[in-house]
Amino acid sequence: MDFRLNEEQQMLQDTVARLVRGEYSFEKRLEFSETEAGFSVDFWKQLGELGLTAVPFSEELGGFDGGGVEVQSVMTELGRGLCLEPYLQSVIFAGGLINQAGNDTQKDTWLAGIASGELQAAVALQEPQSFYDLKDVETRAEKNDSGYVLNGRKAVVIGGHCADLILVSARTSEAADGISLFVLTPDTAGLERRVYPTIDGSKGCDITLTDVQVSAEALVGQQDGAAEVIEYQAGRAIAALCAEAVGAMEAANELTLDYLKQRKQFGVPIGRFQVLQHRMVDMMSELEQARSMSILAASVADEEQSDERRRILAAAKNVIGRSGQFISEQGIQSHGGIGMTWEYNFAHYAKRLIMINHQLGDDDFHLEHYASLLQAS
Amino acid sequence: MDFRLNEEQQMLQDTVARLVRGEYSFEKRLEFSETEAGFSVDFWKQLGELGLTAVPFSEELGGFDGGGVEVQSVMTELGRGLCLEPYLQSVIFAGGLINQAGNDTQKDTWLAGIASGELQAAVALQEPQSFYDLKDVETRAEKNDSGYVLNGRKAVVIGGHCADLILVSARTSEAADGISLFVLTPDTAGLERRVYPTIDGSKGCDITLTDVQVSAEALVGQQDGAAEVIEYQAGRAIAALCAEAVGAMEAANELTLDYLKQRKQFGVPIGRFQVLQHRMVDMMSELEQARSMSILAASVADEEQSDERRRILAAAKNVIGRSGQFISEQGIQSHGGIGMTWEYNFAHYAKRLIMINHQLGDDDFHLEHYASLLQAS
Amino acid sequence: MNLNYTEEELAFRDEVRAFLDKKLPADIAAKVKGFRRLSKEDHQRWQKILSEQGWYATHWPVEHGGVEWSPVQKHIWDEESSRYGVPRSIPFGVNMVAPVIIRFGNEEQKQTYLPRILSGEDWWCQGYSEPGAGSDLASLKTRAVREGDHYIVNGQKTWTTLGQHANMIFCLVRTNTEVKAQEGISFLLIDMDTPGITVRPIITLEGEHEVNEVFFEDVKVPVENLVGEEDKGWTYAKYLLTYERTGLAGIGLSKAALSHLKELASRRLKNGRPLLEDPTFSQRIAEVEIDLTAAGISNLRIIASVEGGGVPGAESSMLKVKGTEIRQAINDLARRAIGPYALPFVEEELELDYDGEFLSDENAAPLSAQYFNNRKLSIFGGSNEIQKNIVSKMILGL
Amino acid sequence: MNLNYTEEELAFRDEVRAFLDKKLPADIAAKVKGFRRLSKEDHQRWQKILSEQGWYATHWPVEHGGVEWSPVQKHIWDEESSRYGVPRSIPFGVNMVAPVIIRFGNEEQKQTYLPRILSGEDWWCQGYSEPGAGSDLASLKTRAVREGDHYIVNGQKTWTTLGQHANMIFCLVRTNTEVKAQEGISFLLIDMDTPGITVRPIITLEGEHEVNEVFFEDVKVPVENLVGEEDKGWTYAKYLLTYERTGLAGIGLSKAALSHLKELASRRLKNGRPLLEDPTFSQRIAEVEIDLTAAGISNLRIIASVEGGGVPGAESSMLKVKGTEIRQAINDLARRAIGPYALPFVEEELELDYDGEFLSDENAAPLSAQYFNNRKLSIFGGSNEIQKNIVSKMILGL
Repeated sequence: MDFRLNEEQQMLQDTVARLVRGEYSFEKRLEFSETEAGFSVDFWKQLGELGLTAVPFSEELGGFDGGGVEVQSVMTELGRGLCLEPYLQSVIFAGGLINQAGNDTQKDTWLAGIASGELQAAVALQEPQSFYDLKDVETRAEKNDSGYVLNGRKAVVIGGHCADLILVSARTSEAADGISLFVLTPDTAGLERRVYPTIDGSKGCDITLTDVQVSAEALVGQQDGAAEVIEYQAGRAIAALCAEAVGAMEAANELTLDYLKQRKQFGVPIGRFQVLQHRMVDMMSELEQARSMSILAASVADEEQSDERRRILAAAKNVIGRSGQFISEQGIQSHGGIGMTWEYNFAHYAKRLIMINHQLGDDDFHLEHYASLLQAS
Repeated sequence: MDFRLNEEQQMLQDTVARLVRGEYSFEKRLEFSETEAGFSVDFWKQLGELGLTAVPFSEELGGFDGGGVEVQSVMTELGRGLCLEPYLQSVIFAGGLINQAGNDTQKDTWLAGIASGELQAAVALQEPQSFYDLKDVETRAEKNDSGYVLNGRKAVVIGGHCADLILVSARTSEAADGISLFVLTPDTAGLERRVYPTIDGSKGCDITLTDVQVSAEALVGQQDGAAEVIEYQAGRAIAALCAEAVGAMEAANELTLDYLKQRKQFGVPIGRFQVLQHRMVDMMSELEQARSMSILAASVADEEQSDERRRILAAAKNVIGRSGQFISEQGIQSHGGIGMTWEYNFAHYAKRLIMINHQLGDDDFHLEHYASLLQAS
Repeated sequence: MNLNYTEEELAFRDEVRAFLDKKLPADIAAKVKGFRRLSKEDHQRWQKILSEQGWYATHWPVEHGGVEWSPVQKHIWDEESSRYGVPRSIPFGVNMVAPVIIRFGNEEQKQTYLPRILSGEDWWCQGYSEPGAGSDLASLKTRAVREGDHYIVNGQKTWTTLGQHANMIFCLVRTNTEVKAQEGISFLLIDMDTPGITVRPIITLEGEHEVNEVFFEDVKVPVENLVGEEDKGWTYAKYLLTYERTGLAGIGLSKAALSHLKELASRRLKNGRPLLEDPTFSQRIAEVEIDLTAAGISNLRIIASVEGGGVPGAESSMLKVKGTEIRQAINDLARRAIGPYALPFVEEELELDYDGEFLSDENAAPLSAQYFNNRKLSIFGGSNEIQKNIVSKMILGL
Repeated sequence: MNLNYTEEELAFRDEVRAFLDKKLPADIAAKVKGFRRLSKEDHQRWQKILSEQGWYATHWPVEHGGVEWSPVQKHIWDEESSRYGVPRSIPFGVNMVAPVIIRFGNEEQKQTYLPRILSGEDWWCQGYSEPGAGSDLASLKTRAVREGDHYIVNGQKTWTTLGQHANMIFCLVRTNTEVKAQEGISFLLIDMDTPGITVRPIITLEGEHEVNEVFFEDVKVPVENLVGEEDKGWTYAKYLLTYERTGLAGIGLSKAALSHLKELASRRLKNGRPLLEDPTFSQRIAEVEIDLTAAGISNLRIIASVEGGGVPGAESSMLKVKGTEIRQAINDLARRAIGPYALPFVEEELELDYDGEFLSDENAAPLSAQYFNNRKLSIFGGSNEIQKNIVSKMILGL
């Protein structure tokens, strides 16, 4: 049993950390957020050049064959820097889907680009009515002679506003699992995007598909066979998101702790007040729980699917959701007024952490999922 | 709008308070608890002589025609004194059932005795499988020429070990509501009791009914008609239990507050530690919530049945369950070791408060019930 | 004990309802109920209607143009206001500086300022907090030095709510540094147009401009703008704080927010069913509704006791804490109810006259922002920690 | 990073399992798993079996008869012990006084006491807390005054767990009142049969006799029973406290309790369905299981770090708090699971050989009592408040 990173993993993490420290000051982040892309195109390019967008892919694709731990190393540091780049969406989730289900042509055409960072992909799996259930798909794909015709609506596609590729799930059969996956380019006729900023400083869009004709080659994996693939890759994305959250929580707690030491009220640092001390301890303790679950999630992220993997990932996302909210809310409270302001760093960590709970299922959603997998012992 | 007691109600409450203070020291209570009855037969007699057991009954029965507020006045003081007498079971619940559903003969025979305190009654409504659902009745009553034959098991009948009368619910039809109510004396052939102490210092029993033959006169109210009556009277009992809980919480908080002022550690009263201060404030605040709900519950206890009454009573029992547990657990924690001991008063309040949550449905049960009655607004 | 309104109180409630039915502008009510942005003009328009009705200054004596409602009447007004979607009154003039002027000001100040508050001519803001003096208000540093007929004011105030709209500010300033912190403070009324005053927006975490910093650089304030005696300002401020605490629990606002939440939960789906029918979510709503019911009765108990001549004590501080926790819990649930739609933040959707396409649910737009913004509830107006300190002092006597 | 056991560790686990399969008496395991009462004889019988296996003194060096397991081996033992229903070891001799004697005692003390602990001849208890010195242990007042070859001890100890069974007690006593509180304390070993010692039971809230008061009246203790130097006892006590803290989180015990809870919930009904299938209850179980999973990994992280030569710091105090909260939450759920059956308390049902009729569920009997008894978890062994004070000192540096 050994919880230490090996030398390569440590080097990987240090590389990302250094990069983020150098390029991603708080002020710059605010600027990146206001650009059309909503992130730093330049930083994204650097990630690609350093091979970091290739981490989870095979060596043929220029990658490290990185597993959960390597992804965790990258994501934790991106989380600590509140980075806005679509690493999760493009590299982990979309890349993972094509990697798992795509045929050789699709891998050659798209995966290489995703791994090098030259292509940026997004996943369009949620719908207005779906809440967090990725099997709740009403968008339909009808087979015809030229391929498939898609109709429907996709909700909250983070990074979709400027993606080169969009992976869309659509119902191809009435069976609960009868879902298929299609890869679309945003210029496809009938695909419309409504772009918006998100409250945590990123950007995304809603997508309307009206009689969108795609060729049969746009189908990724088997027809009616996408449900399992999506579930598996969503699990990898959850593990990555947990790591991002842990990085953000670490930074958030450091800010709060600093503030407790420096801010004075009634003639003493506010960290002298026992209530604030104990609250800070609780926040550290929640972070420990989150860190443990991120480690555990990373350890199963690339394992074969099983109820045990499902349980661990649901548990991890549940813990991260709760601890993220606790650390955000209590951190704001401990900061007082300054924690409520745009111009101070903390609030942006809080917003990201709360929004992580709204991606890929919140703590309630995963608690329910875990409960449904509960075993009598 | 006026939350003050009127003169008579205040006098009533003062009378009970004085009586409890005089007769019910902590040491005496421990002694009462160890007697065969598990309460003070003498104190019970005094309650009768002073007309206090008649409070909710009509003037013909020697009563006050007391409503929810009068019952609240009595129960709060009994709760403050941790009194063990079966006022709730006999006067409020069993008395209420006969009062609402009994015919004139039954009222003459039994209710007069209950009102005077000469008869002590108990209610046997729960069963091993029923959890808190009083409609989950598997005990059966079959009609025959001589009346009814009862078979089944009744669980946790507080006060049933020494009751003169036991009101038993039994299924007389397959419809969910097809429940009837019978009044039995404990010497009836085929009725067996397994007596035990309860963890909060009282006594009760489980009851087995094996081919118990009762006459048709033992039926209280209409055949198949008891479900509504039981629900209504359980509601009155819930309001009374809430008042008892508020009395106990008041006393418990007073003990904790005293302890915080007197106990010294690190050279100062422990009440100087901010964490304990804020916790005490939280405990006071929970008590305020509980007090408000007890008042509200009292105000509807004797009103006509309605979803609004159901909601309020469920809400009240939910709040009392939560606040009682909070005040108990945090009170023990604030006391430290001494709060863990038998010989100190506080633990007995804690035990009673936690057990009140196990009578007539705990906070979870009532939350679920409330949620089922939730209205879109 | 009687939990019902008297005949007179019921009649008053009918009067309030009739007034709101007739006079509350529909566009304003729609903004309030949909948590949309209110403009300065909206506030002024509504204030004018209230003033004409004679119901604007509910805390003032009749002689100054007030209406002197009883605590129960005020409560009825609050309840109905929340239900109807009446804009929250901006308290700085009518409910904050005015009571101080009425109690401690001189005749000239009353004659000058009170009518202008009633008419809406003046929009006041509050200059209390400073960057170094939040919960520890008495440590404030803004200096006012007497020079002839003027005070020269230098320093900085912060968290000045809606200061961008104001033409007047009431300030606590330090006039004496030789004495204990609380004893050297004075209460000054300052015209925002005086040279040397700069207002700088503070953008709150969700992106709104609601609060400000106000900088004073050699600002000349006529001595007649001093309220009461020099160095006695702390007494007036404390008077005001007690005044302020009642109502901070925001029971009426929570009721309105809960009602909005339930409406939302009856439409938003989870597993194809409305959230209101989901076992988990409905229980979460149930719990907060129950807590709010209890807090509502606690509020009524305080009101009834004040009506009976009592003075609200520890209970109102406890209720401030409980009430803000409840409102934050409702905001949390509302954010949870919209699931992935918590992420998009289209600022323009906060405007009632927004004519773009709404995201899935037009009522979803303000909910994340509101959740973040209302984290302030447990910080401002005396943080919940400070409230608990106050209560523990009162009950522990320590 | 590798979360799996090594080959050697897996082999060790197999060895442990084989041993427990063969040697753990079924009646004892049944008592542990059913939360029944264990007698002194049960504990002694099991200790003898462990001693024969050479696995009793897992913390001691081999030269003294210990086995020196690695942190991971200890963890494996703890896990398997909980799963099999091994009685909790009574730590006062083997894990508390022994390490102090080994580290600070003289040769004679080692020769005298260690073998008697191994053989089970001595049953030790702990004399630390006093009525006036709980969380503030250093303020203890029990006096030991040197007179010739003896100390004369006067005073009172409290919360002495299982003192009724003990023939030896290790005490912190004050030998110097002239110096700072921590500096005048000594560490004494006292024979419980010495005249002047009285043991009085303390009955805990649920009615059990587990802890005691111990009174000392002119008790003559030979000076050779002093461990280390006079007035240096606080150093030894602190050494012991650090020792004690690991393991206080009770992860293994929580796992056993959770497993019991789930078994219970699969049998107890609500609305005619097992509680384990009830939406509300299953989510409550899920939440505590998730928290326990996380705490379990945190525990492993500490163990792995100690294995790697690290010293557990703030993490182990935080884990003590989290771990006790989790166990209390499990106890709370178990009590809730039995509904109305939380009330009856038939003490005799705590005995395994109870031959009366059980109430509805034979496993229901101890659950309320256990819930109340385990409120102690957050109080004893350094209350959770004290743990948080320690952590905040470590991380805040205040």
